[in-house]
Amino acid sequence: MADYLLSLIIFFPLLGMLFVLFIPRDNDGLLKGFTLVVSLVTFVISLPLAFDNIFATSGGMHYREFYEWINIGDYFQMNYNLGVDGISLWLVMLTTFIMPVTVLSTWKSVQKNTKGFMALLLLLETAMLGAFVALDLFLFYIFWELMLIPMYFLIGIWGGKNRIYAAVKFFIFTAVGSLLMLVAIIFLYYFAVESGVQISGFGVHDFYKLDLPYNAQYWLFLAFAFSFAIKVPMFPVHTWLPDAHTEAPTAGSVILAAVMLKMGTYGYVRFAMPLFPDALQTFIPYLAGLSVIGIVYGSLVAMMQEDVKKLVAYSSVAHLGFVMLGVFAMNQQGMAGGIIQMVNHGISTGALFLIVGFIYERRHTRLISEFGGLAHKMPIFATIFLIVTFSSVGLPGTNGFVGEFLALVGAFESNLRWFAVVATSGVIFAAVYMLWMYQRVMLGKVTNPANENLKDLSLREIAVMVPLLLFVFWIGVYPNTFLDKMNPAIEQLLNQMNNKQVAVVEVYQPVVAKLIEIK
Amino acid sequence: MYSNLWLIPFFPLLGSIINGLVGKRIKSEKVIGGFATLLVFFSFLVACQNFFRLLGDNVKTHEIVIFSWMSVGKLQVDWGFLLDPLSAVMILVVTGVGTLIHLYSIGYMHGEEGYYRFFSYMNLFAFAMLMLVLGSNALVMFIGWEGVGLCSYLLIGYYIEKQSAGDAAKKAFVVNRIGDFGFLCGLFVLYWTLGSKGVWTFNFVEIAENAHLLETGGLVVTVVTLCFFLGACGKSAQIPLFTWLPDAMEGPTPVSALIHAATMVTAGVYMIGRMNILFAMAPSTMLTIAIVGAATAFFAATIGLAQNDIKRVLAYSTVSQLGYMFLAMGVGAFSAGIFHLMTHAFFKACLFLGSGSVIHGLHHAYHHAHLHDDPQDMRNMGGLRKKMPITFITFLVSTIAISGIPLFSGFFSKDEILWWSFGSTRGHWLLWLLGALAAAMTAFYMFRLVFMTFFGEQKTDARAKDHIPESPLTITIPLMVLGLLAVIGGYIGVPAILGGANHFHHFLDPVFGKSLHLFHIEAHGTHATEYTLMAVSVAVAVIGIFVAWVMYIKNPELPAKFVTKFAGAHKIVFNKWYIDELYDFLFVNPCKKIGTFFWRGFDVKVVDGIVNGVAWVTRGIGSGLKYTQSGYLHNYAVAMVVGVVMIVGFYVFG
Amino acid sequence: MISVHHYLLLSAILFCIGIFGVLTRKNAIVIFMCIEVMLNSVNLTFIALSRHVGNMDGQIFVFFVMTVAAAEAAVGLALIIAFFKNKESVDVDDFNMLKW
Amino acid sequence: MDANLVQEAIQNVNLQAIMPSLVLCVFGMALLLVSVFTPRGKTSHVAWLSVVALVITGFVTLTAWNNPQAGFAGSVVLDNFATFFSMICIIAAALTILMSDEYLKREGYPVGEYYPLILFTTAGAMWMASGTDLMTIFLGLEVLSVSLYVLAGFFRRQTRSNEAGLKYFFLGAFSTGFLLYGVALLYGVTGTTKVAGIAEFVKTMPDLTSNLMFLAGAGLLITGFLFKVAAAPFHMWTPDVYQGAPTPITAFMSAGPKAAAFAAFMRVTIVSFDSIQTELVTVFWVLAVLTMTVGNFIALTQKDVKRMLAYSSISHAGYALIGMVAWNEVGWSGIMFYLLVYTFMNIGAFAVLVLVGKKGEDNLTLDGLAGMGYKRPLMGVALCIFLFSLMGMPPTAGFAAKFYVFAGAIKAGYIWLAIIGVMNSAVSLYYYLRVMVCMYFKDPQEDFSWVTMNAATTISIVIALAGVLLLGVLPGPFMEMAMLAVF
Repeated sequence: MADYLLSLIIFFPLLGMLFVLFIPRDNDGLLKGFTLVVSLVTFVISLPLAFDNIFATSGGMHYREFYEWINIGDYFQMNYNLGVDGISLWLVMLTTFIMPVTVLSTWKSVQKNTKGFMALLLLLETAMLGAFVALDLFLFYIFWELMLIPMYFLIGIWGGKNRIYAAVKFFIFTAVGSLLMLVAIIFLYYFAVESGVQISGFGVHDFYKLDLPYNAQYWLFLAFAFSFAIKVPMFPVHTWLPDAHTEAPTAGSVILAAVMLKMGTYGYVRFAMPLFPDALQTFIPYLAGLSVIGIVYGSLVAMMQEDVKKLVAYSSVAHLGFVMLGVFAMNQQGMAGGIIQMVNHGISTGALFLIVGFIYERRHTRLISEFGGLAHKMPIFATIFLIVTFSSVGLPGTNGFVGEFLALVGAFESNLRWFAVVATSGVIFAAVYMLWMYQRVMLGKVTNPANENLKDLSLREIAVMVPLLLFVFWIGVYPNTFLDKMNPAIEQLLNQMNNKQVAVVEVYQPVVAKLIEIK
Repeated sequence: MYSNLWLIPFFPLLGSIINGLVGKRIKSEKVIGGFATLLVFFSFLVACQNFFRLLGDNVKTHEIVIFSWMSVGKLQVDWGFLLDPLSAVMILVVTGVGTLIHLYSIGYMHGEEGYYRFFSYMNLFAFAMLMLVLGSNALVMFIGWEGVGLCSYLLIGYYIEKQSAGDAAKKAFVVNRIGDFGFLCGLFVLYWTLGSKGVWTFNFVEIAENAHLLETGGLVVTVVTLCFFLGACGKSAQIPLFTWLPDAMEGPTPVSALIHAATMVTAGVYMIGRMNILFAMAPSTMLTIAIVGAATAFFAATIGLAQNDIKRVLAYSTVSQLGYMFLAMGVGAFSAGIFHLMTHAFFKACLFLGSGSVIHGLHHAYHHAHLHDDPQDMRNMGGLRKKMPITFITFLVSTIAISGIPLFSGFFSKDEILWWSFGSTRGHWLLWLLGALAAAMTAFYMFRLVFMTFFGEQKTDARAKDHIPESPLTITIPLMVLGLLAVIGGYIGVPAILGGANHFHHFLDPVFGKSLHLFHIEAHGTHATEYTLMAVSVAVAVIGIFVAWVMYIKNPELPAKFVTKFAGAHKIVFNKWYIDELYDFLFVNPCKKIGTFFWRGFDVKVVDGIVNGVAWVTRGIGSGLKYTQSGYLHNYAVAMVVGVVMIVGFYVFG
Repeated sequence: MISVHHYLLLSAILFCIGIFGVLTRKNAIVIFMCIEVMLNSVNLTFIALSRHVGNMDGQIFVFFVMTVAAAEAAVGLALIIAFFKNKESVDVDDFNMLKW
Repeated sequence: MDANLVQEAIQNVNLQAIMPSLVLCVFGMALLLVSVFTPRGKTSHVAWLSVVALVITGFVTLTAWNNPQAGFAGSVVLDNFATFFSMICIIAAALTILMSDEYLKREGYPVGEYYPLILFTTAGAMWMASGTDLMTIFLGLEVLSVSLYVLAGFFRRQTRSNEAGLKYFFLGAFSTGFLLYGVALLYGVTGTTKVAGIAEFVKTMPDLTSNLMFLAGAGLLITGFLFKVAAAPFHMWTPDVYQGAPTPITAFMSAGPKAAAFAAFMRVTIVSFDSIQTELVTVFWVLAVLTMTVGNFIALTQKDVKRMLAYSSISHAGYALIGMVAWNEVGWSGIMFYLLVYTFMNIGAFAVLVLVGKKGEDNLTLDGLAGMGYKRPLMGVALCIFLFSLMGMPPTAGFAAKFYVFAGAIKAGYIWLAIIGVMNSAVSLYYYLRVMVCMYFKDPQEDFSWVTMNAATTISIVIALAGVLLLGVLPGPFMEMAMLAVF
């Protein structure tokens, strides 16, 4: 069982999707129910990972699966190479966890083409899970790009008014970055081949062992970093995000925020940083600078938004700035903070998008000015919204604090101290924009007659939110459940990055020269 | 031994959760309020038990770890509680005053919408405050620190329909967050500096033990303490972050009493006390604190002179009194500061509750007469002492206490502070002077309040004035208890010069003694000086009272004349020195402008401009190129020939 | 003495005339003739070179070229006729429905 | 005459080497006769018989895998290379024929000659792939071209089709002139028209690389091939002809003949011109960039889907040319794999268009496709997959193919070319996405009620779909085959 567990987790949703295709298209309930069951089962299948104590003791890859996939002698080799460690573990869990929640949230909001919606959701889940556990760069790239397809349709078909622009922008923006990364991946492979290092396919662990000369690292890192930066998204390549988020249907926004953005940060942790440690040293100040700018910039822009969803989208930019800052701190605390903040952001921002979805379903508008005084009409909603707001603001005791705190501690310990000081000011801005929004939406008198008859959350909607709230407090109060299992992996990653000798430039320079002859 | 410590914060948390979840279903207000009060009272009992146990214990510092919170490499943070004399005093104050105010709220909040919500929040507040004072490391303290901020937000904004309440709540939280920013920065710098010397810790005990690793008076310790002080400023409403506290009076009065007078706002003082060793190591920070404290005491008092809203007067008075406490901390009178914190908790809570009682009565009367006058405006009051005798007496007692009249609690604590500010090795006579002036003003405006409210003729609308009742027992019992405490609370800390043993000081010695001793902080001077100063401070208080009596009882038209004569000064003071407007101008509006610019200017125009521009240019090139495809055979043939010529030419001549 | 170069030069000139004709003439038939000129110049080249290098491959090639040219003529004329039926024109400037 | 000589001559002939095309031609001629006796409109059986012919040919061709046959004194070789390309052409032809029958009936030309013509074209293409003498290559090219001229102008009452046929004919003949002139010059220098002979000759005479006649000949010859593969600036016939020709023929042209042209092009350049590879590669570099860019940029502005796909096919030729620039086994086998994949995905896309087109096909514009994804969900999904494959999105075959070609370029050190290539793919995303925007994100304007599914077209779509997915998920064996097919 354990031998195939990862494959099972990845492909179970795909299997489910195939079945969905055979359900009659007008049987709305069955479609949604079946999809819910599939996503729940996927979650259950993935639970053994979360309970496996091996992650707490060993930082390496577990649940390895390795099959030869494409093998054309010296020219090419790619493998079906999967594995999960303490870092990807929680992202996998986040994905499998957030999916049932998402499906449940579509009950009322998705009415047209349910079949397509559900099929795409499940396809998306497979792609996301695959990207998190792939250890072969080629395989990773396949899942990475595959993610774009369902999301493109989710935004484009079920999105808002400006959905076409948003969908196309999302697709092309992210694809441009990944295409450059593709060139870098191929280059890396042939570098390995030419330099005679023993490799099996595009296995990332083999590439870790490469001693790349600095000049090669420099460009390769740029290509990887650019691609991931778009996905994160980091300032200034973030502008696809507000559009995509705003136009996407609730479920799409939730998945986009909760999981897909994590791909970028995960990509840094797993690929861009450990593969090119020397170049990383050069770029850390710039990237950390961009992260910090992202925090302040995202917050300031979020503050002025008139659309709730756009506000949350910009707040994502700020939150992911914390993640990146923590990761770039390159120490245990920062890294752990970054990773747990990824999970946190998934939960909090996911919840925020669900919340926006709830009111959008009721009022079909997201303009802040349309609301006001909802707390009267929807007390349960108000409470949940409040908790999520404060989780997003990073109140101690909720998850947001743990992540931000660890990331900032890490940054302070590293030589990103001054960046960290500026980043810390983000806690002020977060309070400003979130509370201001909460006030304008929820507090005050009901001024708009359209809001008079709003119904409070239904049982189903509460059921959607409760699991998220549970984790808000769980991670806030006892993050050790998660930290314990991620620590060994982080330690191993850092050791590997720090112990790696500075590349012997002379030895491998000819290989680079051979590969980059100016022609 | 002290393993039941966790029960102290746990009870209110339990109450908060239960009331929050099922309170809505419970129809009986008594059950809700009674339950909440009872849980805080349980906490109080546990606190008492632990306090007395500590009294009899030789070891004065106890740390109880519940479980590990975060553990990442060398960063280890526990859910841990610390019981030492300082936190023992604090838990007593918090649970004791807290219980009374909960009890008071049962009656005061009668009939309000969301009754259960109120008590849930109040209990949550008690929980957070107890976490703050009990936390054994800076992070658990920070939970409480932010938690009280959260509850403050919730309770200030309790009247969700009121726009001003929402604004005030948000302002409170955001300003607090500015302070928290400082707190966090200080914490990080401290953690990193100590860590680089081999001690990675957030634990207070360990910090205190290893503080010697830092250079006394050095840059690091100064920066750290200044950062912490910024945090304290935010929480305790000191210059420049005091503006939220007066606005916070939008909340229900018990909230003002509990949070914005007795407990939360004193968290900053407590925090300085908790880390006294670090502060003692940074004389320049201490000086800053003293100056800020004195200035706040003075400055807030000036504003208090001219306010007409009963709660606002009290609010500025609180700011001013907090200034005193900071002055005390700044000159090294740590135990005096905590002492004043405690006495202030008694009399200020009593004052707020008293004002609440008045408001409650007036509100009742107005409601009865279907009027919409402002029940908080003192110009609508007057002569209430007959209508509300209990309220009046307790209020008067507390006012006397705050004015620093001998034999009342405020006298002992305030006097000790003034003495230290003059005579301490870290004091200065100018600090004393500011403090004394503030004391005079305090006496003046507090008595102005008493005179306007309880004396003179009744200025309440005729239709309402006969319907002002005395408040019910749930309200008056806390008033009486607090009034009593306001009188006698000072006797545990009677200074030696007045023949007392200053038990309070000795009790706290395990916490503060070390730093006082190590850094030679002491107040020295002759008895004569001390007596003189005492006399002076009493004298100015009496003068203040006298002036108030002249202006508001003897000669009620005097204030108006005064106002016209010094119109400019009055306007400035009345409008709180235009600080809010200044902040709007300096920070709020620029932030909004920058935000808008970033969004509409940078994001939309520049970044998206480039993105869309690239797309536009690409399409443009395409549209241009497509006309090469003219449809004419000749053009195609020409293109081919050109291609052939180029290629062959390249081969042949290239 | 007429050397192989003369033949080559002549055929090159013929080839260029053919190209020039294709580029300038408007009548489809004339253009087709110009293409035939090009092909025939190639044939001339082949024959001259065949003689020059001394094997028969070039001459065989010419047979194939001639055959192919005949086939092309059949197909080409058929296409021109079909077009003429529809448009009543053999002017190449008239077939520009498809463009851009 | 000496009996031994005759014996030797007969052995030299070795019909095995041309067996596939022989089978095809025999079938073609037989079907031509059959179609004479077939009443107008009853041509289905001719179509099916052609498919049978192609299947048989396919099996015959496959017997030559790893069993190379040379014939006609070495002017024809049926090696792995030829087999691979022949298979591409056979697949292309079969898929085309499957989608044609209903189409011809709808458009009002249900005549039987159509199918033999496709078979002849295929036979010509196979000759091109297996020709090792410029003479056989030329013959194959002309057999292919002459049939295609007819097919492009097949709708003889339709001006558009006439125009396509004529333009193709004139420009094709024109380019043939250049090609022949090049052959003649090469013959003059080397004294042979055999590909291997030229290579041999060049090897012995290293200073040939500065021989004007040789270089000019090589240049002209290559030009002729570049016309057929539609590389810029010889691409200009493509959009017009593709747009005007009957849709199945367009599909066929973009896959089969293009593959054949690449086959001959590769064989000639790689074998004969190895010594001047530096110059060649430089030109290919420029042409590849130019071709990709022109194709993609103009495609951005197209409203007619057929014409858009024509421009897209130009850009794909550009991607394939990257493999030539790489000048290594990965690049070459990359081209072969690319063309195989392209056959499936492009013909698949056209097959869907055939199905949803109205008579006259005026509705094959972006607006005409609005909402098609909802009205014909299965067809919509299929078209989407083909388009994603054309974009190069994993896990479709298009991605594997692009990956392969770019890998060749990077292996050879052409990082910049690879970057330009991927950036071009990024540009291409836009117009492919736009089709999907119309299909799914816009509300239907047409009612699509005339679309009747028919078995044959559906089969071709399904086969193409299977190919695209199979080659995308398990490209290994096919890449390996391509690798083995490189000589």
